[in-house]
Amino acid sequence: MSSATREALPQGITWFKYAAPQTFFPLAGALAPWFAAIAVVLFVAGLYIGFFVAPTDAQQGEAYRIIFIHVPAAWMSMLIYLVMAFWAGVGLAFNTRLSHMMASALAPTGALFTFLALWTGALWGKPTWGTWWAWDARMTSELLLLFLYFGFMALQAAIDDPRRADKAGAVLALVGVINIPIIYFSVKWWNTLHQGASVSLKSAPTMATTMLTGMLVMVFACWAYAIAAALWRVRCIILERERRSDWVRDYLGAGR
Amino acid sequence: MNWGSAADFFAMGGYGLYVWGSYAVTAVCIAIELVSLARRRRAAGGPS
Amino acid sequence: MLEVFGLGCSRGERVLFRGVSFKLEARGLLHVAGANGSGKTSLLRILCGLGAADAGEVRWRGEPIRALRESYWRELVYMGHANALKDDLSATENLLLACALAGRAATPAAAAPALDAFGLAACAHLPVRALSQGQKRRATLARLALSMQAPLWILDEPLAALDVAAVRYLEDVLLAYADGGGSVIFTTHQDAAIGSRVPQRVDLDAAAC
Amino acid sequence: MLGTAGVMRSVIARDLTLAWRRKADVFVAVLFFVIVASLFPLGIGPEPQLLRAIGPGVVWVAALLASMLALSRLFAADYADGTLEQMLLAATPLSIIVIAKVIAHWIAANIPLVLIGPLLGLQFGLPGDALAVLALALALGTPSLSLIGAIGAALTLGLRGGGVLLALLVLPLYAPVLILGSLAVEATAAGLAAQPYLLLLAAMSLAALSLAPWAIAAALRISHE
Repeated sequence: MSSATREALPQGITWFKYAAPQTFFPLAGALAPWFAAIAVVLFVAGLYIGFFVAPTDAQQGEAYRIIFIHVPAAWMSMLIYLVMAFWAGVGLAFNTRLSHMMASALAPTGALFTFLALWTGALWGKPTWGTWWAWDARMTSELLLLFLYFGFMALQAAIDDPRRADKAGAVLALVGVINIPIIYFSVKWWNTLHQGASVSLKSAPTMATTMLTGMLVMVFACWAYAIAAALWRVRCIILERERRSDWVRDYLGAGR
Repeated sequence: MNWGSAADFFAMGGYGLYVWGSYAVTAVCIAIELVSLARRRRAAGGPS
Repeated sequence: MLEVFGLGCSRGERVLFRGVSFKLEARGLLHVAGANGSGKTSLLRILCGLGAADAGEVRWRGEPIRALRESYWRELVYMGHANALKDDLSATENLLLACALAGRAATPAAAAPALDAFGLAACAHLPVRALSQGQKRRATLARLALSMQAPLWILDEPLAALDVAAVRYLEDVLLAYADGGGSVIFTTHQDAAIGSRVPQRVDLDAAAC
Repeated sequence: MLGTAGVMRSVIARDLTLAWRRKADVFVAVLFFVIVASLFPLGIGPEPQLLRAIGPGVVWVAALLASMLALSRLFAADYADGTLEQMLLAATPLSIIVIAKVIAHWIAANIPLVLIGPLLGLQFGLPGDALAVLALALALGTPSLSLIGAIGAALTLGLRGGGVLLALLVLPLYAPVLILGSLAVEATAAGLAAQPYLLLLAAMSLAALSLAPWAIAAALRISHE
């Protein structure tokens, strides 16, 4: 944060204090294990409900149990891109490096969930329609979202200067987030016009309550996991970026 | 409890390959991410 | 009037300079000195609003240039190391475009004397790629003749690749411009005296760390 | 004082003069378009029924790729010789200059594709009205290709491996234009109305015209920091 902006801010706002990587680093270190613990607990609970409490589905038999990971992964892939774009916007608006670091920290986890959504979608599609890839509207948008994630990560990897990489990635993330609804709707029209509405991955057969709770628990589990992973990764990014600074040297020296 | 025996559980009504395929890959991916994070943390924290 | 407070800049992990402050009044000449790689070009780019500084602020007529943007750039002429010339266009076409970008309408008739003054009368209509390095530099500098009313010139190595006659002529232009109320910031490796005047000086080697 | 229109006019004139003096680049992009479109029948076979079915999609994909290849001419040369830096320091807002440059690039790079497109449509046996809609769809769709592509070009300025990286950044964002453009032509070939798709293409190009210049200008400033 350039000194000029800090003076310009009224002293009342102290949460800007956490915008400095140095003060956020220990906070992230403290929070991450908690979120990881919550994730483990929720995963176990969600899987238990999904496999042992939720009944067998009338039409799809046992294959539908894939939704307990497919739907959360799909939602997370979308949510993480939105959060990434939010941090990118904040980073550009307030010129805070930490927000950019947060966006870069989220990207790999978002790409991971997008890949999982595609993988589990294909494995779910095979028993229900007989083909691994049925060019369903949601799956096709998910594939394009995966390309957007790879584009963001590839752009940041291609730029050496961290400051430029942050800002360039941020612009791309914002352009991407504006295009996601456009991509989704054009793929939806494309799907319905070509194949008619017959083949579309319905989110799930009429959901028994236990199925729904199982899925929601899994969503929160993925959510907690994503936060933990992002916080750990942002700590790595902070250490890599601030390697020269004294506080990192002391921390590494002491924390050996 | 839905499953008579462990065998039923793994057979998953004949869809075992797909259901366990999904969950196994999920577990593997999460493990890969955690390992890469740990390795990156060690590299970042190593001799600067 | 340009004011600079505590400018700091780093390239990657190498800190180039810190705490650079100075004031440049109208009619002022400022020589930015420093060894190669001391950040002279980075400082000039920050002063233009192209580069981003780690710390400090640049104010033009009391307003931070970050806020002024176009109204600051309208009053600024910046010349970097690179000759901002398109090889496929002629010296005249390049000059007319430079004036258009600066918001001043210029006609070929107005461009001709500027190019003549810099000894390019004969090759004004040749594509620039046919010119020598010295001629290209003079084609870039010809723009100065048409920017006499811009209050601030920031020139990176203006005297490089010029022959003796061109150097003397450029010094006369700078002196005439300064006397007319303009202020100039420049870098050079030759001696910094412009004609008889000894310019203000900012030494980046001293500000390095 | 030269108004914004005057500056835009001189930037467009400058870029078109440069494109005119480097005509070879324009032909290369058009030839690429023709070659890519002509390869598909070799791979798929000459069976007219099948070619008519894939025609619109193939021509559109080839047009997309040709348009993307031309993007490198937009900023790269100006970045190399320092003229782009002067544009960042111009008296007129950078987004205005960027719009002028994209208009000039659209005229020099994409209009040839719009003219050649129907010719390639003939190769795929598309009927007359489908060819007319193809040209119209290309004309309405290529502005957003240029605008979105310009964002990618500005972001990847001066990066090694910029070409492939540009494709990775930009092609997913081209998907809606590709979908609607092909649908418009297929609808006409099937005797249905193509108007809704053409209107959507036009709407996307207008939206891109209003939003993209900000992003392009921001990306250019970031690349010069």
